Amino acid sequence: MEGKPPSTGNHGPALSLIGAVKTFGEVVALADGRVELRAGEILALIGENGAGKSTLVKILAGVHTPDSASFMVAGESVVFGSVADSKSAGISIIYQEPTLFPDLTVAENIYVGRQPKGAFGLIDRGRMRDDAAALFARLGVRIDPDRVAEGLSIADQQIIEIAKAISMHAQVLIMDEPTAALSGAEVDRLFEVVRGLRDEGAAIMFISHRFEEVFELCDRVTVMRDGRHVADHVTADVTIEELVLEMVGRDIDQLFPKQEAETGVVVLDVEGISAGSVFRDISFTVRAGEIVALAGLVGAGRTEVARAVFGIDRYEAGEIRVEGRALQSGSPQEAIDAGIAFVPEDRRKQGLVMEMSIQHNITLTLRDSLARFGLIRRPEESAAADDWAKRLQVKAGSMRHSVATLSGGNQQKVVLAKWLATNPKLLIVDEPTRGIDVGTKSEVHRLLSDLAVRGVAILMVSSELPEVLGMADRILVMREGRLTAEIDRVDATSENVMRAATTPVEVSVGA
Amino acid sequence: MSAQEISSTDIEAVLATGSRPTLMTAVKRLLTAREFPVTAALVALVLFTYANNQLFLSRQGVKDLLLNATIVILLAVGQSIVIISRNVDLSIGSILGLTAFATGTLFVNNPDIPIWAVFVIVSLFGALLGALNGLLVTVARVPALVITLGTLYVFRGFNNLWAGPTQYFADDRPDAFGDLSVDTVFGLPIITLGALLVVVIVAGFMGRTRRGRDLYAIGSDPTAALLFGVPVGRRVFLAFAVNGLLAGLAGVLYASRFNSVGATTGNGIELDVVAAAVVGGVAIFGGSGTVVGAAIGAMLLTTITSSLTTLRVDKFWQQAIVGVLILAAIAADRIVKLRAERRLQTSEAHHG
Amino acid sequence: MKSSTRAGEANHWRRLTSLIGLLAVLALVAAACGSDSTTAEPASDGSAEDGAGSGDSDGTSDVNDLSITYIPKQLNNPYTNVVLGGGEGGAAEAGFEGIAVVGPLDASASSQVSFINAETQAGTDVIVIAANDPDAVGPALQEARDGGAKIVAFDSDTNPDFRDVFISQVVAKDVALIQVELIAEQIGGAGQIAILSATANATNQNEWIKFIEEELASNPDYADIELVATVYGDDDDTKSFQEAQGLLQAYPDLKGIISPTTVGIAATGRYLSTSEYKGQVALTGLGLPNEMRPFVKDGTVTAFALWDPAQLGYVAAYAGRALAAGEISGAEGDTFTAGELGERTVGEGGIVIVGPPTVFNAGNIDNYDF
Amino acid sequence: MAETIGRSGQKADWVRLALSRDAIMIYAVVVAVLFASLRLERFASTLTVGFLLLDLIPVLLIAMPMTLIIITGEIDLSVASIAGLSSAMMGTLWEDGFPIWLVIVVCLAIGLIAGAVNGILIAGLGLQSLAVTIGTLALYRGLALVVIGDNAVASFPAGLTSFTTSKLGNTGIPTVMIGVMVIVIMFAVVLHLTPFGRGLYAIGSAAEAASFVGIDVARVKIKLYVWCGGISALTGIYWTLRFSSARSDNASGLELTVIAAVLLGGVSIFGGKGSITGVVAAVGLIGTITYSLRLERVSDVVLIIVTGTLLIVSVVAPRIFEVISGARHRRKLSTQLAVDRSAITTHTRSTAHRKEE
Repeated sequence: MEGKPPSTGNHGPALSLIGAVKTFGEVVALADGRVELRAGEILALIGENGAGKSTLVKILAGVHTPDSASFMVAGESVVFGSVADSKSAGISIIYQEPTLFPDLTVAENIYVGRQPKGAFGLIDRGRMRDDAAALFARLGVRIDPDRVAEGLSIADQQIIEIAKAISMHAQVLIMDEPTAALSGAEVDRLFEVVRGLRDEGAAIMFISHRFEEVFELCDRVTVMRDGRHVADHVTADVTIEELVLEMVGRDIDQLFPKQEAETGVVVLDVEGISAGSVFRDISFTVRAGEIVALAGLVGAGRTEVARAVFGIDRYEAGEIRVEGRALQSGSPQEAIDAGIAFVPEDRRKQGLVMEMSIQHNITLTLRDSLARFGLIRRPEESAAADDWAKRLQVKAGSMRHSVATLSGGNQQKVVLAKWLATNPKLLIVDEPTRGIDVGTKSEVHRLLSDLAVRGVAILMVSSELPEVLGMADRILVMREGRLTAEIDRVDATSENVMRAATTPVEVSVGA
Repeated sequence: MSAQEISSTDIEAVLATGSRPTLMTAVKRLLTAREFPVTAALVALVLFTYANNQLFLSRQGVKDLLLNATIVILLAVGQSIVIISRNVDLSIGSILGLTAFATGTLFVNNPDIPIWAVFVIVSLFGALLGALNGLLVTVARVPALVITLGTLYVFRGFNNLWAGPTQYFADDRPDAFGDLSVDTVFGLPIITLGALLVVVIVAGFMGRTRRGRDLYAIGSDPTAALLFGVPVGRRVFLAFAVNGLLAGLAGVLYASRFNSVGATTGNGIELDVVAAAVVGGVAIFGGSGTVVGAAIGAMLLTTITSSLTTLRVDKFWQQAIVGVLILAAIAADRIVKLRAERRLQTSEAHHG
Repeated sequence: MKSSTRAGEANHWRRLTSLIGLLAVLALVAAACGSDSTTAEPASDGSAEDGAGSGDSDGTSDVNDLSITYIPKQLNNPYTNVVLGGGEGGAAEAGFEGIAVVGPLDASASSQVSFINAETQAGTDVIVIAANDPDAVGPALQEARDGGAKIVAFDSDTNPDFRDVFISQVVAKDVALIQVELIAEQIGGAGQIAILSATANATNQNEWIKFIEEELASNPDYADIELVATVYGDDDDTKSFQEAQGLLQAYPDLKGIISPTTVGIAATGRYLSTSEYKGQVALTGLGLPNEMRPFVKDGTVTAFALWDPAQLGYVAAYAGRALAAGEISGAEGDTFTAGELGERTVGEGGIVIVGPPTVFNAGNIDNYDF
Repeated sequence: MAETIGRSGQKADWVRLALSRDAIMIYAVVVAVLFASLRLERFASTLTVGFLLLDLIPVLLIAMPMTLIIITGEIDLSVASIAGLSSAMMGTLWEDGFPIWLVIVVCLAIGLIAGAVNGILIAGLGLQSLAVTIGTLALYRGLALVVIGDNAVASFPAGLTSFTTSKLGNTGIPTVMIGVMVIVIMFAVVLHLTPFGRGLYAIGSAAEAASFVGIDVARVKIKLYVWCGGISALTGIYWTLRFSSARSDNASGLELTVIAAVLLGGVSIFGGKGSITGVVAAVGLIGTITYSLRLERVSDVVLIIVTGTLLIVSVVAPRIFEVISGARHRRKLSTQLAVDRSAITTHTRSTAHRKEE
């Protein structure tokens, strides 16, 4: 550990893990994990995808037992055989994807395995409910402790996860990308709560891909790369560029290499579509060579509009035309036939068939065109898959391996390959760089930009403001199911986008 | 389970005062409980049959209804524990057969054996068979449907091997044992009272103990349960073992109630038992439903047979009606769920 | 790159174990086959001995290595077991070299076919079968006959086209009459009665029921007896039990039940003896004395009937012997000697009657053990 | 990195093929047949071929659509009841004097309708297939009882019934086997070679991802259930003619046999995995074992124990080995890594980074 940074807490580390090794079969997930958390301090853990962060978190959580490690909690050497061991050591984890039980009530979700007991050792439901209500009151949120978790927004689910951590009086709180699915205001509220916990003496580890959050919230930062610990810094003493260099091990030339593209004819023409209370009266166009971003808070209806355009969801009123031809509502096949491609937000569930081979994933969109007399031509299929994998530089052992063996970034490339193979006129990308590493992120951005130059119309849904500002020719802002602003690239600032996303403004939206 | 029903004003009231839900919400809760449709169907069926034939609810009639339901209730309660944990046990009929025959064997080979000892030994035997299922499912981490389909065959094979053509009859067993399913207390047969006690205990276990709630958590989301530190393997194992135990108990009661036990006892009952749990509102993919619902479901399915006979409905229609009932139960459950979802969506949209 | 290849190998190893596992199971099967062929031998030894002991059957000395296989409706059924016990004894006495019993574990219509096929292939000389369905086994039996086998139906007949003789318990009408007689006696000659049968397709049951109905309709002595329902317990203990229950509830004035099947009568007996209907509702039919003894003793049942099931199997063995030896062809009027039971004659339609039914009651039931 | 794909990939393919689940099932069948032929004197005969295949046909037929359905992550327990219903209809209509071709057409139509009802309830209304088909299992069998009651109809045209058991020359192979093979090949082609089949795997492992590439998941599933209903009805017709007996309880209990065979054939109950080859081999294996035991007059008790054990072993054995070998690899690797690590700390950190994934 180079240059011991000044400690904000006044005693030894609350948790330290040194020399952690973890392998899965032949895959080395963690070769030298090292992390040190101190009470009253927030540590950021950053690294590309596949750097070993999640494995490290799972070791701290007791999900995985390291093959070897020196592991101390509160000054005592520990070995976790199970999640329960980790919990009883005062470690609480908030995972990237909230892990609530949809059928259980909110209160029970908070107290699973620790429900307060009453008479005869039976669970005291009343007390459990009251305790949960008290927790929410403390966090200043309104969630009914008695409702089932199914159907809660992601933000509410994160709040419940935090309430759970608080209720456990956790000495160590680890948050694995808690903000990935949150909107700005929700992030602010989360940070407030986290700072409060820190001030009460908790040791907190915060994992994020968003540098601005790291700098805003964290006291120190630990960088990992390829399963190894790379460096520790005090946040105030380091710059984004330095961190990126350490994470990637090489220079990233440009984060958002936006090229100027010539805009052509109107490819997508959306006219006054509505779907219940989800979105209302949405009209916009996307031209060839143009990147249009749909911005707004999570839950504003952006993804829903994108899904409706692609035919996944139905809409009631209005019309969607591609190159002047009207599309039928609710038919993805027709959208695909019309030349639309869709890279969905949830890669694992919507973008890929995880158990299928890389090859078959890529050719999934081509399955009909690769067939002759109704039968898929195998050699042509391999050729097409190899070609697209090469074009997008997918790094894989064998095209026949399951796509689950790839890193997040490479998986996203497979999704893109799959869709680009259809030679689309309009590419819809929903959170194209969520949860992928910095290196691949810039590759994806360059790719989108290239496509625009080649005349593809691109509709991008993104929660990352820098991405929106950096990539889009035009920004459409949504709020509560309505379009509230249309801002040109030259006029766009984070302020006016955020204002349109958060406050009701009288903006007339022209097509 | 019915929290969706509570309007936002109720939420605020609860939050503000921290008080228990009001009478109104309690009534709403009752009406939207998963057990409500099946209970209503049962009540309607019984009343309708009674209106047509008063004998249906005579002393003997009630006793018969209860006795018929008793064994299926025990099996359905056990099965629902397993289903709630997102598993299934198809070997239940074979376990029932083995344990019923074990009961007969015990009495024949040890005429002086105390009855309670038989209950204990055979229930433990059932638990052992259930534990074997649990072990295979949890240790080998393979789907319960495949494993228990396998043990369905294996257990049945061993039952045939063990029993051969031997059957034990009612008079091979002490009269006091047979009387358990004859004598009544306050008009309720003793074994039914026993089964009710089991339902209460298991309902308490599933609803009000941490282990029981863990099973719901596992069924709701097994991955989350693992991340949560719920000892998934141990809990699922427990579910199978308890299911086996209850099947063993049902086996003993079967021997008390029916005339003969032999190689074919319990064949083919597994799907009826799963059907009873499903009709009683236990979601086939785990996480929700209650054992009380399953018990009522079992009661409904056994009652419908008696009721159709009593009503002199052509017996050929009976099975078809049972089928329609099962379909209606799952469709009703789905509709309730869809409506609740829609309500949630709109309410969320309103709150922004 | 390397790692993935190695992971692949691990996968192969995993598959190799499946192979080993499968082979282990196959070995188990092999062991099962092996063990059985050894157990089959002592049985035929025994038969040879017995055949020598009872050397009084004169005409059969020229055919000495005949084989006989019994295919009952279902294995592991107590009634069947008594029948088969008689059959195996008879076959040994009649001098069969190879004696086997095979059959399904469930009594479904089609389940007997593959057993018949296997016997056809084994070149069994005599197949004795109690058909679950008179027609379903037909084509398979025909194939067996084409291969030279003699077919003896017993207990439950096949379609007459497919067998040489049928060894019937008794004259079907006698069985029906005796049951009507018993029930009339027990209910005092008037009132509602019902029938609880086995499966809806059972040939023998349906024939008896037909005769019972005819007798009730035609005999003026039974004018006051009304047959209100026929229900089917499928020869399943639980089902029969509940059908009995349903009958009593649906027909509150029911005076008596006839159950012409051993499973049905025992289940009904059990229900009656544990309910308030005990002593109120009469029960008779065809039952095994060992199963019915407690119900006769406790007063639930006054009297019931049955032939000696063992004789069915016994006579079937001798009939098979005579057919295989070419002594009889199954035509009406043929006669053969059925061991200690003496001479039997093939009646109309190739039916051989074994003997009159016995009525069992509290006075004589302890004299029987089957 | 990319250039290594081809060569090492090819070699791995060869090994993988030889040790694939399908291949293992085929070895097992070959071993079982060889063993039976050598050990049982009567096994190696054309009679065996005939009887064995006739017995296999119902399971083999229904296993085809069942494989596809299970690959999409669903299940159909009502198949045997549909077969029973079509058998019952066949008996009733024939007795009522309808021409046999019309009877067969109507029975097939009823199967298709029954399948469509399953499909609509499952894919249309989004109900769970396990629960729905337990319901229709009771319903269709119940309707069979309603249709034919306690009758058994046996008077089918002799030409037709003898055709179902007739053999091709003296090969012992049943004539109907030609039709069955056509159906099997059709299903194999559909599953393994067509875009539709590819879609089934996608639906089974990720239904949402499948719908995002334009697959109409509900329609595909309904289609499968309709096929399944049709094939089940066809099986019911075959059953009726082969045993020349139309009864309400025909083929009862067949559903579990079929599912056991499909699962033994390596189809994952969770969907997304499996092949027709494996399933056909599994049906063959069960059939061979069954028939061998019958020939040796071994009680069916042994048969059901063996069937159950096979099923369990086929899923548990690989898993147990996985655990053992996993532990061994881990031990080996961690010692190796410990050496690596000490080497690396003396090195600079800017070692060229390797991506393990």
